[in-house]
Amino acid sequence: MRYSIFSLVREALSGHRGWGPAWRDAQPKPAYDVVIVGGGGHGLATAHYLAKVFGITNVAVVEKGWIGGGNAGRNTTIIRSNYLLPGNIPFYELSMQLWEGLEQDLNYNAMVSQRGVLNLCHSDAQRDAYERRGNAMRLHGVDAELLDEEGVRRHAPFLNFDNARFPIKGGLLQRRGGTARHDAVNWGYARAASDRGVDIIQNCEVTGFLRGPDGAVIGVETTRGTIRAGKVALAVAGNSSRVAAMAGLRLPIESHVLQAFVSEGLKPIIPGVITFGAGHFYISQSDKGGLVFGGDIDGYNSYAQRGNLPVVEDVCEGGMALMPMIGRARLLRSWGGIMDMTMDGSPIIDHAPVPGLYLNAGWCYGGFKATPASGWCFAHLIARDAPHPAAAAYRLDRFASGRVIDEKGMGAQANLH
Amino acid sequence: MRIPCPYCGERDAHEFVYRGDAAPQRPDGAEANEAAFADYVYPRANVAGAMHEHWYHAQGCRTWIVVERDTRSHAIAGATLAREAKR
Amino acid sequence: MVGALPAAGGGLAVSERGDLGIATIMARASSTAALAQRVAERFGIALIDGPILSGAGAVRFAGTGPGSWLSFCEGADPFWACSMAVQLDGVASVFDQSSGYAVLRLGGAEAMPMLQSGAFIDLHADAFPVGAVAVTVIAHVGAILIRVGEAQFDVAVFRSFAGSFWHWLATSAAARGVPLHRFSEDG
Amino acid sequence: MSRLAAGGSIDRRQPLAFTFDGKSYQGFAGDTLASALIANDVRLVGRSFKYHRPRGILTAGAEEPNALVTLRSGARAEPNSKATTVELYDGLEAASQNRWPSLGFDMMAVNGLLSPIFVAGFYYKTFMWPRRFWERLYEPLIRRAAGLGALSGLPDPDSYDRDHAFCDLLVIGAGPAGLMAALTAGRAGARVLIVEEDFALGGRLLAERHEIDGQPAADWVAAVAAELASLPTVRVLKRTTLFGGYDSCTFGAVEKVADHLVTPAAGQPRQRLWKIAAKRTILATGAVERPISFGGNDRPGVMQASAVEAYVNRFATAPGKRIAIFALTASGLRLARALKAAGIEVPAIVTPDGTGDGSTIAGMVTATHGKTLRSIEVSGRRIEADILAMAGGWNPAIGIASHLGARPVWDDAIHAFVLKTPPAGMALAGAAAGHFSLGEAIDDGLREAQAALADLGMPATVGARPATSDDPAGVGTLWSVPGSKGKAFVDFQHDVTVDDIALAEREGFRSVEHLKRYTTLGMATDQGKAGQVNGQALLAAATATAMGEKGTVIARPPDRPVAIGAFAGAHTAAHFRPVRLTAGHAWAAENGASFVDTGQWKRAQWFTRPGESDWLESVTREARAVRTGVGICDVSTLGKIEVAGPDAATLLDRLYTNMMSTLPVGKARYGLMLREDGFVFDDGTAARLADDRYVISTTTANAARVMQHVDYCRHVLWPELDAQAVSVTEQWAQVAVAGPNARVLMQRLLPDMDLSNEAFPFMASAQCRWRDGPARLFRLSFSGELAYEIAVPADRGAALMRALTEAGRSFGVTPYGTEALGVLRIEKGHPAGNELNGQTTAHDLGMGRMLSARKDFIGRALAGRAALTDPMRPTLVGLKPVRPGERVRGGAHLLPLGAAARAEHDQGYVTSACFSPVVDGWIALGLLANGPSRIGERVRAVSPVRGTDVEVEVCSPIFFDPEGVRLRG
Ligand SMILES: Cc1cc2nc3c(=O)[nH]c(=O)nc-3n(C[C@H](O)[C@H](O)[C@H](O)COP(=O)(O)OP(=O)(O)OC[C@H]3O[C@@H](n4cnc5c(N)ncnc54)[C@H](O)[C@@H]3O)c2cc1C
Ligand SMILES: NC(=O)c1ccc[n+]([C@@H]2O[C@H](COP(=O)([O-])OP(=O)(O)OC[C@H]3O[C@@H](n4cnc5c(N)ncnc54)[C@H](O)[C@@H]3O)[C@@H](O)[C@H]2O)c1
Ligand SMILES: Cc1cc2nc3c(=O)[nH]c(=O)nc-3n(C[C@H](O)[C@H](O)[C@H](O)COP(=O)(O)O)c2cc1C
Ligand SMILES: [Zn+2]
Repeated sequence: MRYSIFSLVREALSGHRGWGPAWRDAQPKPAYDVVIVGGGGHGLATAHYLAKVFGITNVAVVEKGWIGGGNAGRNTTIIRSNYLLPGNIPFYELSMQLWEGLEQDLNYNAMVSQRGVLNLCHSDAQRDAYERRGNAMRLHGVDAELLDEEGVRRHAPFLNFDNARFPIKGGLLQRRGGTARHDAVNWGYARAASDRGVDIIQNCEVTGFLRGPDGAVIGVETTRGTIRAGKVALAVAGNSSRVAAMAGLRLPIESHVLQAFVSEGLKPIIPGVITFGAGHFYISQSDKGGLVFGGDIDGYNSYAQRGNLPVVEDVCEGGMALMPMIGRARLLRSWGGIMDMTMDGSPIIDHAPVPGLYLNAGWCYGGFKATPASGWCFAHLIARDAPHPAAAAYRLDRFASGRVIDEKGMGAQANLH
Repeated sequence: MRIPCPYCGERDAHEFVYRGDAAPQRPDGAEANEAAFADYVYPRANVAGAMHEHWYHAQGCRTWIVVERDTRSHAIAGATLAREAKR
Repeated sequence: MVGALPAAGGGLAVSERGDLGIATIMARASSTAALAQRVAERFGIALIDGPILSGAGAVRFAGTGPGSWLSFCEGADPFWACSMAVQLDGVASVFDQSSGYAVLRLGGAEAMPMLQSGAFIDLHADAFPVGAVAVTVIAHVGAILIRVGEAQFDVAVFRSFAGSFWHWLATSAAARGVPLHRFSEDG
Repeated sequence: MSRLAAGGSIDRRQPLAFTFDGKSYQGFAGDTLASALIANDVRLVGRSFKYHRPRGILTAGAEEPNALVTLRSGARAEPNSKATTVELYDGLEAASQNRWPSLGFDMMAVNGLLSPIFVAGFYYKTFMWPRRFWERLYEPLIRRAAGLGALSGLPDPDSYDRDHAFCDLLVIGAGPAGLMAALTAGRAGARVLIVEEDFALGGRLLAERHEIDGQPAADWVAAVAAELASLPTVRVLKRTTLFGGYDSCTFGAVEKVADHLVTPAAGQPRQRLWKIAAKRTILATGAVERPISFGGNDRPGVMQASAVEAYVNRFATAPGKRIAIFALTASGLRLARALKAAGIEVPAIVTPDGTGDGSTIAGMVTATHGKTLRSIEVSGRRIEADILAMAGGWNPAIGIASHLGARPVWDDAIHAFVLKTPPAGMALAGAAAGHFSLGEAIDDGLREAQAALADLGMPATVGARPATSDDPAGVGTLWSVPGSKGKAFVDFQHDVTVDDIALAEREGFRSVEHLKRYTTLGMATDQGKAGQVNGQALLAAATATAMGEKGTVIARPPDRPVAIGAFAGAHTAAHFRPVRLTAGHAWAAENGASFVDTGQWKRAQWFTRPGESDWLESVTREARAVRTGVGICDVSTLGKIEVAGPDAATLLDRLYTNMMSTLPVGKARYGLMLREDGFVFDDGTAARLADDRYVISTTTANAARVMQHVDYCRHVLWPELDAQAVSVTEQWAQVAVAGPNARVLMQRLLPDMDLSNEAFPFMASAQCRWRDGPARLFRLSFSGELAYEIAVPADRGAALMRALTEAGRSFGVTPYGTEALGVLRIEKGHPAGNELNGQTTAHDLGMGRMLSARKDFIGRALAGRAALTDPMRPTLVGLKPVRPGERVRGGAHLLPLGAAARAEHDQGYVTSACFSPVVDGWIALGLLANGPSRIGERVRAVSPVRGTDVEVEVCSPIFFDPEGVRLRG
């Protein structure tokens, strides 16, 4: 059933008995044209665009748990395209444009909220770096504004301007940036893909690959049996290394934990997204009223989906330094997600070095905003066997060749990106 | 998380700087080529399970140590000084 | 030796130690035993390779890392580290740090609880007895703690951090309602 | 007033005045805000999140979903405070929230009329058209309606403290189980820490009437408290909530130090964060009573039976005059006895199967009536009651034990989730373990403490097990009442109803996690403690799955909401991070310096002289003074590492791209370090002090990372090298003395040294004496002038600055800051932080020749990759505006003339720019594709974010004295 205010009112009159499942909970078939491993945002978006844009509908998304239970369901929901390097900007801008039409495309309100993303700077050198970045964005046709201290004051008067350890000198504002309701993104993609015939198979963990005589991947072994596939596409985020290892691959990836935090519900007080350049802290407020915030990764390899107290303190210190008005707001819940941190901090969308296998990985802490473009470009790669131009830089061999996309300039150490 | 520094005793993990997998060995610098170095620098086993890894006790004895830790549970089996582990 | 502190009156007595020669001593490769022997010869001190204080006289060695010590000398002249290097020639590298640290002595019944509130290491006398040394961090400031008495600690912080460390000390004392008595070295 | 004449653990001699919504009331010491409100007959205390339904007090603990108030006012306002956990104090001020204009009459309650539309997840289905209306209309409306209380928007005026604790045994919760455990371990001499969030010890013993050793339980509690206080190894922390379990048996707790005072005393923190490392832990956090889902179960007056029991027994209040009971467990009957003992009428005890005493009604409550409760309906029959006590069964409080990932399992015997496999080192005791009787709690405490002692190798002294009046608690289940009239709530705060659960199931949200996220069940401030299991059970029933199979959601820290300020402690505002000051800081401040943050350091940025109107004027004067006279600059913040030992030279050869082993003693050399991936890591100088000793410098920003890197090489890569290294950054204050008059000045300072060009040429270094102390002298030049750097022990740093000023007074020695330093280095084309940004290669910086081919070094192999030496990479050049006076800025991008300002024409960017006094104009350094071969070409420096577009000429990055005559002079 199409979602609209009319269908909602109609259903209200009949006790909402007419709604069916948002997506079909499918049983695995013996074979598909494409099997997508991972029912996160990227896997589901890939399925949607494969079906919608490339007409490939004999597709399964296999998810080991429940869809959206990975990072797609635990991120801080920031969307932006304020990147620096030419390998990144067009891709994230494509994503931003897809966000801007997502709800109409999916007929699902993902609450894409373009209330601005402001990155604060605290020194002249940082301001120069933001000017470089803002200019790179503008040259790519992306919106960016450089704010001076006054401009920041107008945007967020509650910040600590007067007795800050690292005084605020200005900021880079992307007004089109903002947030989106993460769960709705997952469910919306699942529903749209399912409507076009994609099978969404939950509680189905891939445990191995089926190999053809030439070594090519021709299917997957799962906890719910063998599934053959013309092509197998990995979109398993924090588990990329584990799954790729089943195909004998070693990736330039480490799995790290990033924590996130939400406060009790509060009346609106924070406009858009604010990131504190000198501390490890960023914040936005959810539609429900919770302050959603986070900071740096814990820093050690982990598959445990939870972090430790020092980072909680570090993040809250940053928060209090930046906006001492949140001292009496209470932290309601903290959690962790396992991210696939690459050696240059940028993602990989490429053929795996094994025929039949496609790789979408390395999203670090920034892959939520990438969800639409990642799905779009990955679908393009799978359908056409050629990279989408916006994602052409995300090659796996860039590490060996040195054509890395290192936004932070931290080099080949995953936890520094 | 508490890390048993072989010198200092048990310390909170925030005193340490993490580097990662201790398994990759730097190729012989005089001999090895680009490919060997690229293989040393970029790919990682990224083990889900027990792993030997390098930590630096930056806010303590300023020593690099090798910690055996399970990446799924964070349970730590032990630690040695890196320079001794090498020998 | 620093003279006895004025009675702390249940509070916290803090004095700054000024006349110290300080040097980092690092044993040369496989020379820890030889270094210990040299130290025994020259200073009559049984040098221990561990986080404890060796020596009780004017010169002391605080273990700060494997094969590495921070050596303190009371009333040292400005070239003390050079003479130390000569004494230990061939068995250790010696680096002058006399100016690198601010060393505070904390005394009084509140000294231990106060430091405990800052350091996530166990300072209970059973775990951290007199003579124990720990290199750790307090309020984001690296600190070397030495228990010099039941209720007396020396705390060395890098000199550039001294102001911030003082701030922590003062606010934490206030938070505990502990009167802070500050003494300069010469009374 | 509904205060009972006698009983309770309140102190009637200590009346306390408080206000709620501006109205004055009185309670007693020992009250919570909730008990005091009840004593004052306040029934309506809050509004629900979505439908703004009137709500009363439901519980007597941290699981309270309804009675949320804003405590205090102004900057101290604390939204969403649970009235049930707020300790009453004199002068307490509280206000209801999420209502307008008043609690009694809330306009937003129209949401309730729209509730047929506002079902779970309705917003996903609408508000999509027209697209632009989301940010403009729908979202602002939704946001305004959502949220509960409001922050004041003012900085938190209070302070927060931290502390650390180590113990053999940590006991969480001081009910009978916890007290027994602490006592047992304490008596054996173990270091015990027991934390209790309440201001009183005893747990449910405060609320229930039991006997221990033939005495009222309260007496036992008092005796145990006294004994614990007397045991030297036991520490009792009251008002301390343990909120999280973390790795390696560490825990976080927060102590409310001054929350029971109007304002903290001077210096006193409001709260204190405890970090605890425990060898063993006993979780004795009790259990939380479940509500029952029937029509109108959220009406003010419907309460948990355990809460009614607490209000009557502990707080000596009568929540109502006629209290009906709807019970699935035996605790309902115990409550009836308590009520009758207190002289309160019990019009009905309702149980589904009629079990109980003779007066019990077999049946179910299907509806409630009244603005606040007036009557209930049981099987069509109305019964007058102003309170309905629900006893729906118990959920063990196991959240903390689940923080490390252990998953609760369903126990069919007690109809609750329990933790069968707690984390290593932890045991559960009492109601938390699913053992609901007092006898079991005592047994558990004793047994688990003894087990912990045995584990730790400590002999347990065998104390007697106190005798208890045991009351094995039956448990029943009833997840929803069939035939209910009106909304039956599962999650009270978030207004999740029985129907919402059914809808979610219908729409395919069939995992408990999907259910949670779709309906927001369990996502409110009580984190589902009150009603979540009921919702999960309804889902299990709807999908015909066993509870055990459906499971429950993950519990996460904090177990109870904790103020963000408490996590930040004292590290707020100006004290967020330590400040590092150089030895010359005070001197610089006296001389008019403005300071800039460089990492944690404060550095003098420029020195304002009287009459100077802006920073540029000061900086230009300083830079000019260096070129024409002499300037002094504090460079102490650069990292300094001393490397010594027989293999020091070998180590440095591997660290730097160029040769350091060939450096003669008494010389210094510029050096470049790469990362192993071939990109530039850091630069600096190495000076050889002796055959086996060097001192190297690093950039300020990278000092710690380089030290760590040097140690990595020594400990991990090449432990066979006999080289020692240590940071001496703090030991030496270092000052650059630069300008044509530098030699004269230095000669005055060091009269005994031969500073002639022959004796001490460019790049010489020496260990020397200044004022009878050690000093180090280097002939280094960042400015391009004849220059020295002199280092003295930091405690003489200020004296050195003064001595230099004094000695140079006659020829106008000028202190200069980082800004002038920047001008001088840009004029000379020296790369600094903006160029050494981790993205550049030696080739990019024009230093390709510094990569030695004669040895291995870190980064050698990968620096040779084609991609890193590609001539089309942006490479360092100088840039000069074509039109005099035009300003070029850092961050502008470089494009060919005439090309549109679009990305495909982007050829690089400006890294650093300044006003150059010697050029008398703005100059810049930039990275330009194929730069060195484009000298003389004109390009555009475009900054769309500033709206500037400047034509610049590409030139050599060295703007001044390209032959380096001056620095060798
Ligand atoms: C705390 C946190 C905050 C973040 N904040 C932001 C942000 O603000 N903005 C932003 O852009 N990004 C953010 N991110 C990053 C973003 O969430 C991720 O990059 C992105 O969600 C990853 O892609 P995904 O959605 O497909 O991943 P996931 O949702 O993790 O999808 C991967 C799926 O694969 C499944 N899977 C794994 N192994 C198997 C197997 N063997 N068989 C079958 N299925 C398998 C997993 O169960 C999972 O559901 C954040 C991440 C975290 C953890
Ligand atoms: N009759 C019944 O049906 C029934 C059911 C359950 C419990 N009970 C009674 O409850 C008691 C059980 O004893 P018990 O000791 O297991 O539990 P308890 O409820 O008496 O004590 C638990 C204590 O832990 C504290 N606590 C909980 N979480 C905390 C946290 N995170 N940090 C700090 N403190 C925390 C609580 O404030 C409480 O004081 C017995 O008296 C028993 O009769 C009865
Ligand atoms: C943007 C966002 C907002 C959230 N808001 C809430 C909230 O209001 N209440 C809540 O209990 N949890 C909230 N959560 C956290 C979830 O409950 C949950 O912890 C998170 O999705 C990770 O899942 P897990 O804890 O089950 O592993 C939020 C999460 C996100 C990503
Ligand atoms: Zn250590």
